Amino acid sequence: VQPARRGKLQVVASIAPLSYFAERIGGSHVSVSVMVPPGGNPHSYEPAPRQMVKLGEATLFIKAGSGVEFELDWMDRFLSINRELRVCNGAEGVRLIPIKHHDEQETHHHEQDAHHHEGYDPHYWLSPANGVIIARNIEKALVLADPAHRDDYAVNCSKLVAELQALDREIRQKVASLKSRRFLVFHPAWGYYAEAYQFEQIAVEEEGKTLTPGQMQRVIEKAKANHIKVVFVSPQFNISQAKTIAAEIGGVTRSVDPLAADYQENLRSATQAFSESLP
Amino acid sequence: MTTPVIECNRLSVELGGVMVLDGVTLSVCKGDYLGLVGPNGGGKTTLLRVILGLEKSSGGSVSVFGALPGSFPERIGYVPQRLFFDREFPISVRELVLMGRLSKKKLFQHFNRIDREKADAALGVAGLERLADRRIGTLSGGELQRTLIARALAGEPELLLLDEPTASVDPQMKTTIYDLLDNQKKKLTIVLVSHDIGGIKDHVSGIATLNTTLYAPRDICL
Amino acid sequence: MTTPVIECNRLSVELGGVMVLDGVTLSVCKGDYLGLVGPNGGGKTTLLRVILGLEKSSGGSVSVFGALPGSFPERIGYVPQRLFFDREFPISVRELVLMGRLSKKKLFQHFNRIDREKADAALGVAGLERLADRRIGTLSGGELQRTLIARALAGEPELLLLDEPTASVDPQMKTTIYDLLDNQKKKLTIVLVSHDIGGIKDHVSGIATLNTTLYAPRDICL
Amino acid sequence: MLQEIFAFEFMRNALLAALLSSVACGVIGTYVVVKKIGFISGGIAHTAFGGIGLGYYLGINPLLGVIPFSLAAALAIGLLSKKGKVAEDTAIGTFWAVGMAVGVLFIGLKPGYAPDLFSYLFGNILTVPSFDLWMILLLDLLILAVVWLLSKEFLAISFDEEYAAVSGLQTTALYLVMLCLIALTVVVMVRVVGIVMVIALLTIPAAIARMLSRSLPGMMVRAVVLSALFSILGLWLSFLLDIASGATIILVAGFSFFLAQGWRFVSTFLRGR
Amino acid sequence: MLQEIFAFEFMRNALLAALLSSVACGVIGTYVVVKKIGFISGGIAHTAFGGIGLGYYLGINPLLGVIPFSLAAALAIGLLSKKGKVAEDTAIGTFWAVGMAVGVLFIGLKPGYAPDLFSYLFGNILTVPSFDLWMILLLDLLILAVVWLLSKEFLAISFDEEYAAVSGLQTTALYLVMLCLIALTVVVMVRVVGIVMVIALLTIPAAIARMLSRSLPGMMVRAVVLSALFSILGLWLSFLLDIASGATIILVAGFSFFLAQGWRFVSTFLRGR
Ligand SMILES: Nc1ncnc2c1ncn2[C@@H]1O[C@H](COP(=O)(O)OP(=O)(O)OP(=O)(O)O)[C@@H](O)[C@H]1O
Ligand SMILES: Nc1ncnc2c1ncn2[C@@H]1O[C@H](COP(=O)(O)OP(=O)(O)OP(=O)(O)O)[C@@H](O)[C@H]1O
Ligand SMILES: [Mg+2]
Ligand SMILES: [Mg+2]
Ligand SMILES: [Zn+2]
Repeated sequence: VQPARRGKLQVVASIAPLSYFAERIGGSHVSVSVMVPPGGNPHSYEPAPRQMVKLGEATLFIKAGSGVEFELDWMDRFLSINRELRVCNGAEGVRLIPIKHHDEQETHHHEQDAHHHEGYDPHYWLSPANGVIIARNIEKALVLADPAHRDDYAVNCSKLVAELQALDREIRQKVASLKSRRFLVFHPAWGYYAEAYQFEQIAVEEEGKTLTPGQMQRVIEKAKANHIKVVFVSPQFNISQAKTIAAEIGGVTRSVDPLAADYQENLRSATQAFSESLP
Repeated sequence: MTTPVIECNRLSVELGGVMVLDGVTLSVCKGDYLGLVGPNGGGKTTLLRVILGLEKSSGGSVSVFGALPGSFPERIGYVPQRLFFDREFPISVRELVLMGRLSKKKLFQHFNRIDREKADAALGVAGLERLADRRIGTLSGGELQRTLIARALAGEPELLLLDEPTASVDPQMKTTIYDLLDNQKKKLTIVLVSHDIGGIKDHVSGIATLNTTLYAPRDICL
Repeated sequence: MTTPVIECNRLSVELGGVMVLDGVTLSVCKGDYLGLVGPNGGGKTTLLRVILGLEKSSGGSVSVFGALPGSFPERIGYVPQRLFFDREFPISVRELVLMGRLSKKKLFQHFNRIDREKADAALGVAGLERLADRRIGTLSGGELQRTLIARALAGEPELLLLDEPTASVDPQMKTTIYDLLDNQKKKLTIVLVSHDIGGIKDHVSGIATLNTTLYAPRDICL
Repeated sequence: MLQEIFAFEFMRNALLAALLSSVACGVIGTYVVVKKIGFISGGIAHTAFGGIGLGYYLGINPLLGVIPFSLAAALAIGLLSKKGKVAEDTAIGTFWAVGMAVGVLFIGLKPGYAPDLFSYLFGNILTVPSFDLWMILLLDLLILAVVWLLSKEFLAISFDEEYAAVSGLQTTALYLVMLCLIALTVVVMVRVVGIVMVIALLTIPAAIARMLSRSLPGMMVRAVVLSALFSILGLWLSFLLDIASGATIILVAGFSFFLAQGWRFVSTFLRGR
Repeated sequence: MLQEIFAFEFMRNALLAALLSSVACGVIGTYVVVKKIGFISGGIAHTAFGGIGLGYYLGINPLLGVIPFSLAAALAIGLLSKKGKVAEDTAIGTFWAVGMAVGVLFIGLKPGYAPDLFSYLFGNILTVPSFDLWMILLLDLLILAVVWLLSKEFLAISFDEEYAAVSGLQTTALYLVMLCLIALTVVVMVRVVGIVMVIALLTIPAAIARMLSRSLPGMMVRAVVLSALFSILGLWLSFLLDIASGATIILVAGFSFFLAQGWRFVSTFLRGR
């Protein structure tokens, strides 16, 4: 146990963007660590003992709560290590959206409704508006866990919320002039972002599933029809498959990160990347 | 008494499209000591395997102790011609011989002192005391052959089926084995497959020649 | 002429902590036909394996054709006592016999018509024509034994090492094999391991008994 | 030092899990090694993915599909290799691939966002819930009971199946029981310690034990002890150096294996002189 | 219909990849099946993960670590099983686990974000880059050349290694060459079509072919043809039904395997009457 962390509220977040919120709101009163290295495949995923020690000492755990891969089953296991742990659900109050099937999007609405409750796009943090909700959720949780510093948390939170709202306006402004509003991603992580700024996200891995020939065909046709020349990929994954798609549409691949730790800066650079890519 | 122990009636067996046994009619009675000879590929091993229930007949009938083959495993001892095994398997000669007692035990029942004693006795008879704790992977050809004989004897069978048990056994042991079988022949019914007609003819009570069909006294019960 | 083909000088071999051969001194000359007998576990197989270079000696020296064991594989044919193989392996009897020509070919060289003819001739000698296209997994014990002999003969060796080649072969084939070896004994040097002393004594030019140590005429070169 | 390590519940759980797993893996690993079906751990774990996919498709807890699916796979592998003359490794490989393919298809059939269902299958020794400890204990007891009751039968079918059949044993049924036991061990252990560690613990300790043993029970005892030693040493090292625990345990075991091989090689070489 | 399918380059590439893979997998699969080392595909692929981890740790292209690592693993597996009297499945299992553990540790040692390194290893038949097609073609040519040159030697060491040694062959060296060829096939194919399909293609076609063949070359030809048939049929079906292509190919192959087994069973049963 490092002395620097003594006396601080120990917080563990399940993904890096959430730790950004916790650090900003908690300020000097909290010590935040990220539980899982992003992109860890369960074949090879292994927390180190020190990480588990941190989890054991933590007072508050912030989970994404939206069905992010490793949280599905690992959460229970983490919680069983430290049963006193308070859990903050970052997604509380967020309107989660199901990823829509390209073809069915307009036509079969009722059918869609029937299975909406089944699966949601978990990447809700990628819109600043949801960022505001996350910030409030985390503030609430920090206050409950450490009422002594409630005022500091409130101040930090309002400051962050103001920044997020500014960021939202900034992005809106930036994309306002774009004519074409469709971008192509390999893994469908940018649905909330797309919804917030009236983009349409075309995903190669529709609903995060293994590719089918029809899927490939639709994506390629759509990309060609929309003169899309960039395939966006997450830096966690090998880009070779995305490169093949890019070759098929005569374009290139570019990296945008749904899990970056510097939340605001990342959204800015992603916006830059999307804007530049559109014809 | 002349209870038939093995009865084959116009038995035929087909393997991989080849008629290996064709119309074999044979009865072996209690106390018989039948020598079974015949050319390579004549079907001797196959006949034993049918009697043991390891191979299905494609025609005719077989009965062993008056029932279908495989009904009374505890009354039969078997010395196979070849053993396919893993040389690195961690099993000692003693344990392998103890396996001969398997048919005497029920499921879940463990081997007890009596089983161990019988196994040790069989080891002694086969002259293997010295090798009892050896891993079977290190045995010589003849030593392995003897171990298989000891295994069959450990089960105290009423019917003993031996498939060329002396093929790679030295002359001294060969005599020992023949003498041993002679000693037991009052209690036992024996079918001995061999190419060593000279060696067995003074011991057996009858010889049948198998070359797809059987050339033998039709009924050799005494 | 009496060129020594095999020379062992106070050879000893230890396997798994056991002295299997101890101070074996032996020379086999060109044209010799040596019968090697001895009890089970006497070390006969081990001696052959040392001569073939499959087993290392722990003392003394061996030379084969004046060189270290393993130097002239193309001049040696070998019939092993046991063959461990996978019964489902897709290989026919003919192909297995063709493998006997392996030592005659260089790396990368393919078998040609001559190799095939020699293999077919060996098949004929062993009486296996009928089975030539059979998968080896379906052979009977004796049929397999013959196949192994045919494989050794296909290589047209100068020195033939046979480890109980007639152990499960029927009497007729046994005679055929002995006659065959007799016919070749002018051209060949033969070491024949057997328990069938009676069977071999009229054929061989000398008999040695191996029981860890060797009991034999010190030098049996003619 | 040790005290410090075990101040944490997760380390206590990890140690307990390691010790309990050693029993299951040592005993079952012995059969896996002598039957030469090391492939089966990966095979069953990946076939189980088909069960996960089915559970997900039916909208039930994906884990409910795992045990029936893997037991069915074990039975099918056993029947294929006994009745169909297919080598075990071929049968296992087929099920591995088919199981995974079925899982992928089921996930594709279900509309909605598809999570990475593999995480249901694979655990980690540092995150063992107390409940799972009870499960392993239960598994251990089951294995010990069955192996004790069927010790002579399992020995007979492992070494010489034909003679076992001649002796009146139901060899196929017994083999299926053995395979089910193996499958159960694999799916339970995979959830607790992860697939890689299961492969390691089923293979390495038993392989070293075989070099030292002349009987199956002896091999089992040695495998259990070795497995426990590797686990404890690995956990301790991983805590000291703050590196992944499962990986450390595996490396300790792998290192010991190479050491044992080297020793064996050197000793035969010296004797062979 | 066919025209429609092949209007897209990715489908043309997938078909070409499937056909080219069939050659490599059929030939190499034959050795894998007769040597009973089906385990090796999974083993090499996962050992290669260690190489990926090392490459990542060193900050070079992770793929550079794969081929040396997997060839080294093949050599080590071969030496262990030849010189060390370890059964192949045990040697492979050990390397599987150790390779993965090494990869995990390297990832853990490097600070920062750990990407999903598995995605470097596993491809998908629908996203085969044209460049990779050339690679498989090269692999095919290499395999055919080596297997043609060494056909009698490979047959000898596969069937009766002792006699091969007596005949003056360098059996260990030859076996290592064979294993390296297998390892190369696995790592190249895994990148192109994914691990599951490699396991399936190395196992299933060769296993069916063995039932129908009396010689190794005959088995190879049949395995290649079957593998190609399954791939084409699977691709076509997956296009028709719009389901995952790799999974469909595997299911077609698996279904054919069960059909062949069933037919064999029924036919022996009928004859056995
Ligand atoms: N790895 C080993 N460890 C210990 N002893 C061994 C090993 N290998 C062989 N032996 C022993 O060496 C002795 C000689 O074996 P070998 O096979 O040479 O005998 P043999 O004369 O051919 O006998 P047989 O007539 O039965 O074939 C046997 O007693 C055998 O048990
Ligand atoms: N699966 C099979 N397919 C085709 N033929 C077979 C099969 N199994 C056995 N055979 C043939 O059946 C015949 C009888 O075999 P069997 O083993 O009964 O002979 P055997 O009399 O014991 O001969 P040996 O004295 O050589 O041991 C042999 O010709 C053998 O090749
Ligand atoms: Mg026979
Ligand atoms: Mg011998
Ligand atoms: Zn995601």
